[in-house]
Amino acid sequence: MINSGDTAFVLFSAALVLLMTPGLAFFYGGMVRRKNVLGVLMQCFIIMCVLSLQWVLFGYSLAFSPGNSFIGSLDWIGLKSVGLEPYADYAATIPHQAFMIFQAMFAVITPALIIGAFAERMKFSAFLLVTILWATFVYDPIAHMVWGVGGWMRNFGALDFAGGTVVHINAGVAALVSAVFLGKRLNVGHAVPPHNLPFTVLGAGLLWFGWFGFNAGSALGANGIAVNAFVVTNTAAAAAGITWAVIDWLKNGKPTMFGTITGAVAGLVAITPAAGFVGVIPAILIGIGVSCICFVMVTAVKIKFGYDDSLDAFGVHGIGGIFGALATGLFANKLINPAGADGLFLGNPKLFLIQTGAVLVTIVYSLIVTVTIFKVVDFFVGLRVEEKEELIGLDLSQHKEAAYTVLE
Amino acid sequence: MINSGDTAFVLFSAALVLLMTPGLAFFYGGMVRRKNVLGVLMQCFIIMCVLSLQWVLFGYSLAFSPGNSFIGSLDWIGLKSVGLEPYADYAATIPHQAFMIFQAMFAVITPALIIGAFAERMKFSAFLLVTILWATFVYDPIAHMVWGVGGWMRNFGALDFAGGTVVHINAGVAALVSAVFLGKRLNVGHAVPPHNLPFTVLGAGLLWFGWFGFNAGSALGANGIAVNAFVVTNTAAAAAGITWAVIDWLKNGKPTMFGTITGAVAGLVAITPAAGFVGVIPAILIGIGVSCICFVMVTAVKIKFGYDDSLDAFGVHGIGGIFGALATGLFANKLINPAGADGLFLGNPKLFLIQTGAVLVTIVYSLIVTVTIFKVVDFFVGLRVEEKEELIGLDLSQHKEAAYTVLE
Amino acid sequence: MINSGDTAFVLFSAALVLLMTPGLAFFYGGMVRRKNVLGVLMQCFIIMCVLSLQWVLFGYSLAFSPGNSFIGSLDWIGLKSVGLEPYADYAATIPHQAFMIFQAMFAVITPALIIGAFAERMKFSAFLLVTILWATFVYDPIAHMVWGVGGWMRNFGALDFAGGTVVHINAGVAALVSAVFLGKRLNVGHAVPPHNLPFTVLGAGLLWFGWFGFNAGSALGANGIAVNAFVVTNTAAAAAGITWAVIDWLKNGKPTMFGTITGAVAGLVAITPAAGFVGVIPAILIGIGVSCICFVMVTAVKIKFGYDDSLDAFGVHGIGGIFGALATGLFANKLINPAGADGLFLGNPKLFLIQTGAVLVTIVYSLIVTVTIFKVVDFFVGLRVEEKEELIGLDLSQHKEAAYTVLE
Amino acid sequence: MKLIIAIIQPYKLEEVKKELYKAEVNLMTVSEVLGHGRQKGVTEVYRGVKETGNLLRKIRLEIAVNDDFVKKTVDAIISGARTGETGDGKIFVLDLPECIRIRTGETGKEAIG
Amino acid sequence: MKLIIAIIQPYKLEEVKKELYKAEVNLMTVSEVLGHGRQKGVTEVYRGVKETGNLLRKIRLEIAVNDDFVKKTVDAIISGARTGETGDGKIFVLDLPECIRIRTGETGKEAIG
Amino acid sequence: MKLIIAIIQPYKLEEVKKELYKAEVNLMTVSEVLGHGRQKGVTEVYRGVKETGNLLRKIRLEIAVNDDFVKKTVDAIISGARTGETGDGKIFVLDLPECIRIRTGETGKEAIG
Ligand SMILES: Nc1ncnc2c1ncn2[C@@H]1O[C@H](COP(=O)(O)OP(=O)(O)O)[C@@H](O)[C@H]1O
Ligand SMILES: Nc1ncnc2c1ncn2[C@@H]1O[C@H](COP(=O)(O)OP(=O)(O)O)[C@@H](O)[C@H]1O
Ligand SMILES: Nc1ncnc2c1ncn2[C@@H]1O[C@H](COP(=O)(O)OP(=O)(O)O)[C@@H](O)[C@H]1O
Repeated sequence: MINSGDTAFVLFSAALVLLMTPGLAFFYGGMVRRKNVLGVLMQCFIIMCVLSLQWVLFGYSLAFSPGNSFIGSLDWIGLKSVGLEPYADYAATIPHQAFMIFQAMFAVITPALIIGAFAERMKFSAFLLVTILWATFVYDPIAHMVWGVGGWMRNFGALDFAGGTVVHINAGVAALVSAVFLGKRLNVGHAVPPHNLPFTVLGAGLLWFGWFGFNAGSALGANGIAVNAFVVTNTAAAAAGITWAVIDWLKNGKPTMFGTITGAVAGLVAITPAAGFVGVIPAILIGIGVSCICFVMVTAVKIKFGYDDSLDAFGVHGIGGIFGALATGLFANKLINPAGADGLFLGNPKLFLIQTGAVLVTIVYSLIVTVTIFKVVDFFVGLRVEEKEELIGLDLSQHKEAAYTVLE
Repeated sequence: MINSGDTAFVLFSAALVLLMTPGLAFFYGGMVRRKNVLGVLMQCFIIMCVLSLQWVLFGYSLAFSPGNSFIGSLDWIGLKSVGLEPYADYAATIPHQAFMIFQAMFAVITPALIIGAFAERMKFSAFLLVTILWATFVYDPIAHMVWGVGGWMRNFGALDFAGGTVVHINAGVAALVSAVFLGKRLNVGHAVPPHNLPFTVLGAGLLWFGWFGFNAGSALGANGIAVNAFVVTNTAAAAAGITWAVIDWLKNGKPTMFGTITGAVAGLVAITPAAGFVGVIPAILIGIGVSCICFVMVTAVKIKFGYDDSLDAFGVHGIGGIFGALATGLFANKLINPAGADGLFLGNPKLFLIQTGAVLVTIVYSLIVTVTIFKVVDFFVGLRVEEKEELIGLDLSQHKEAAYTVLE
Repeated sequence: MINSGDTAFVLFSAALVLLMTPGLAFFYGGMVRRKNVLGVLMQCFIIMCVLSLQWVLFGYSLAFSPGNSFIGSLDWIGLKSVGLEPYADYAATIPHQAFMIFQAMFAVITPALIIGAFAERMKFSAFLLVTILWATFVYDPIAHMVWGVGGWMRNFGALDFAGGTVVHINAGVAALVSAVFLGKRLNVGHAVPPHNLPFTVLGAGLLWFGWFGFNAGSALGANGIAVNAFVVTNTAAAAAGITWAVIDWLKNGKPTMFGTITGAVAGLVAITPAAGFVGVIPAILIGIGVSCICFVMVTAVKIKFGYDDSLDAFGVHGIGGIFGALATGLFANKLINPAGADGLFLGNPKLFLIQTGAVLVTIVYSLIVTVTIFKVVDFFVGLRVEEKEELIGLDLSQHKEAAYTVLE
Repeated sequence: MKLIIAIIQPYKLEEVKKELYKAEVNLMTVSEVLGHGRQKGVTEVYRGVKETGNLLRKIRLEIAVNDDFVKKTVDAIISGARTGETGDGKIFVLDLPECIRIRTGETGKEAIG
Repeated sequence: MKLIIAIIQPYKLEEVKKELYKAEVNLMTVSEVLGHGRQKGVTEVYRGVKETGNLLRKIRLEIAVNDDFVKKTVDAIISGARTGETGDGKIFVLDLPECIRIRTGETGKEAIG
Repeated sequence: MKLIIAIIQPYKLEEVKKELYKAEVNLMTVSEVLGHGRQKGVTEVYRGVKETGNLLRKIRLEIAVNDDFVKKTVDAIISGARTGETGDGKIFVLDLPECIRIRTGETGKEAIG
């Protein structure tokens, strides 16, 4: 039976998650150099378009229609059989298409996250090909395995409330692959000052806001689990934001705006898989933990290994997602969500092992298929813009536009 | 009986539609030259204020109170009799004032759309007068004819789910009139580079987000029709965005950010009248079609005829609205919405004729009354700023403010 | 019994109120000089983090747990006993945590409002200390007295629908104290041109949008009161926006963008305590009145007395809040809300006296405790940055970051 | 050779450019500056408070020309920029002993045009 | 006549202007530039990583004066801009053979003030 | 002493700086300008309509040097900035009669470096 409260809830959650992609565009767009800002915005925006179509045409079918344990069937292409009645296996109180469109927004933002790693140097055509292939051969299958009816990780008992593995680890691993494949940007030292840090802050604000739709919406109804997810989402973001500020303060003498929002986003990432299974104290611990780890990743590990993850898509989303998925295995609590499981700290080491397994499988799968995709696209189109194009900037060289005028 | 889910849904939809006006302000504001950005923002913002008041004072009564078949009565001025009980002729499950405030947001954004046509050169006082007169003598009657109890187009069987005729054609025609009346801007060639394209992208993002409230909210309840409207809105925007990017790529060598968001907005416009009556495949076709047509309008027709529709309010909203209203006559499907009708492609040519009739009537009505209004205001106040004021820019000359400082 | 419509409504209202803090960050951030914009954004953002934690750890308990008539107990620290079942004394149809997180957003934005008064010159460490102490010793007790079970102002019959006293007067008084304590900024004349007025407009747009959550959400359910609050919120903002524009026009020759949004925000402030108790005509009067008074405050009184309330936190929020709280005593109407009371204009002078009493008590309490806090923090840490740091700007001196780059 | 620096009203840039093209002066470098001169600033209003900024937006042109082009250039600037009101700006003419075209390494007269 | 170009710390602009007014030098053109000098940049921190920018924000003043005003002007700039720390900036003095007021067409001494 | 003004392509700034450092020229002032030269602008496209801007972004360098550094400096700029395509820019060399270091009051040769 359709419940109007739940339907309103899921539709607005979908709207909020949609807004996260423009939010991400500004979060990332503010960070790059002025000559590349449209490059980033355009990649985010075109993903909104391309993936929205891919999803209704065949992506949703691949990910969610009952298929085998690895991938869905093609029975639902073009939304055939996906109507306005509930589909109880996913959500019994809202129209099936409401579930579908909520999931669409996840399919949109996940490849957009990867942009952070190859920003400022990737060819637009190559980017587009990679994105479509990646959505189809990485995102859709992983979504099916973790969330789809019959998916083996789902049956295996892995918990991923709102997309820690499917979204963040998945995208994070792809980000690392792309950074390695594309190589370093030209003329770039360790830190590239954001050309417009307020834009990045705006993006962070929109992400925080939208994340309520992402996590609470994943309860698929306006119920207690949704409320819990909402509360811990806010709490983890807050804890992680402060933590990064404090680390900055101790290590570099002052707390920074850029650090604080980086921390907050890391906290949002880490709580994502756990949001429906843990309470507020674990949320604080997860927030604190993820900022510490991500700080080390982006200030030390990245520099040590020398890959150029331009905007830390791997360092924040990949690592944050891994941390969150494992933390779910530690802190999950059946008192919060009877449909979940107890974690290690409640005496159930099995969940932690399952989570570790799910993380590893996702990493390995994403790694192998992403590498293949990059190899293929590199071979046929080439991944990187010409040196002169890169120096001039992607805005002019890839899109024949300038972001800002100089006079009046 | 008031349903809390539906009420929550309509209130948040109203909030989303309210946000579209600041969204539009940034969409338009980013496009103009730096010296005119406040001019645009101010016009959008003052419309939020003036029309919100006009609506509660008498606009809602003119548009929606039971009057004759052309216009409502004055029975509901000052919201007299418009209370917190449902008014079943409009929406049986939400307080009457919820319907009223949802509609208020439409009354606000419609005149704001017109701003795009006369941007960068209209006197603020003249603008204000035109706006108030236009809202009263064009918007309110058209809204009544199409949506009001007793309105003749409503009775005639014309379908306009969320405002294709009332909002977009209406505003688009007024836009064309204003562009012709005001004449060309000084020192302006074919393309004026946006002073801050990221602002325009931000605006487009907020518009896309808000449009869910606009279209899905028009179902006036969190039900299947709302879900359908939500899904096709997203789909049409996506299809239109890609289409424009592809045309740009083919014709001008590169896909552009500005083109992509223009396409997306055109798609949102075109799906508006159809959102409650068509499925996802027609939505894709509507998206593709509207981008093709609008591309031709803004790159060829406008230049050919030489009117200066500064930000393409007519070229995108007017044309997109006409296309969408006609497309509704082609694709409408009773399987989606039993309260609707079947379109030409489902064997019912009558609907297409009705839609064509409604479009023509709206165009003619809007044209005649808008021309009259412009003539009157021109006579009494003059429409255009002085040449020197225009060269200096509207920010300083009309508002004594500068948008940005140069030093610290 | 949990109602899904109400729960969806309150959760989204909470999300909207959360968004108000980034909105405020941009509203304020656009106003300051370019060298201080991150200073403002950072203060807003860190408050989102710190107060979110304070609230779940002990703030909510101090404010809302049943304690004595002045302050709550520590029974609910760490959200102990604050679960997913309704707590009927506050809201019978939503999970208790939903009420808690909705209130959390109020606790976040209130201290953020104060930032406007000491912007551009306060030490970050001192700011942080002041904020935490103020939230604990001013906000939490006042919230308890006005809204908490057993709170004496609540029992006394004072009406504060959505936070006129608790949020705006409270913060406004603290703002005045901080402006006086910190003294004037260096090298600053009467008016400091905003470095990025479009950012301020963006902030105003987000505030208006978020305020629907603030005021309508305070009905704690998707019901008639919520609809009424939504409608009058929009109306008062509109009336106040126009009023300021008109005053500007008459007094300074042109209506200004900055003035219009200042007015709109003043209107939103003033309607806050009244939103659940008055209808649309009083809302218009409140909007008109508050803009007149605030205009005088920021253009004459502030200059006369010579305190440097940088961004008019006191002049708009403090004065607007006082005006709104008193206006509630004038216009409140039991026909709108039977749980309220009739005001002076409906023949009940008692309510006006009660409101006046509540205002005075809030002012006195906030004044005394805020002064104490500033004295203590000044003694231990010092409030103001060094002269050279102030001249260089807070971005570089307090956060080692620049908001914008100059080249590419 | 001379280096001509002109400070003009921003809204006169288009006209000055037109006049310069007419005079066959096509090469120039333009930047945005703030000027403090005799012109009283426009009164701006921020939150109801008037502010008379004393640094006003101006455009700065830098044009290197051969000696026989100096007069033409100056006249073109004047005829494009003059309104007769204070704030129209100034033209400064400096000696330019050497000029080099980076692309070719040409110097002097050849390089300038 | 001379054209005086001064590069100063941005946060010293107000004081320099004050000193110049005292010296009765009221006309000037100001712009924002980036300077590379002996001054070591402030260390900025982005996402926890330190960055020592080597181009620092500076203000550039351009002031055309009659010969008898040169010393006054230079002294005024120095007394407004000096902190004694590296980064205080430089003053360059160029010969200015000609100066024209666009509004009136006046040249030379009359035009400059 | 000479004041060297160079207009270069923005994307060549890094290389020019490198070459200047090699030539031991470390002090300079940089700003963003728009240039109108022989170079045809990139064609930009806005809403499907092509626009060939005629004012292109350039970087302006201002470097004061002692006479014996002039050649070195010019050569360094050329070797960093040259691509051989139009738009590479120009170098202007002006006489610089006087230079003062604000911090110390030093003048002339001492002040410049
Ligand atoms: N002596 C000067 N040195 C530098 N710049 C000057 C000088 N005189 C004028 N300017 C520039 O020219 C602009 C216009 O000067 P102003 O005195 O306002 O107008 P007018 O030349 O018409 O009297 C000023 O804003 C300033 O930028
Ligand atoms: N030789 C020069 N040519 C051009 N600009 C210079 C030169 N020397 C200094 N500057 C400018 O002056 C600024 C201050 O110089 P710096 O060496 O840091 O300080 P100081 O003059 O106190 O030693 C530099 O950032 C640069 O903009
Ligand atoms: N005579 C000139 N006066 C001032 N600026 C000039 C002059 N000639 C060239 N420039 C500047 O140099 C830039 C490059 O010049 P351009 O003619 O495009 O290239 P090239 O020098 O390679 O032929 C121009 O954009 C302009 O900023």
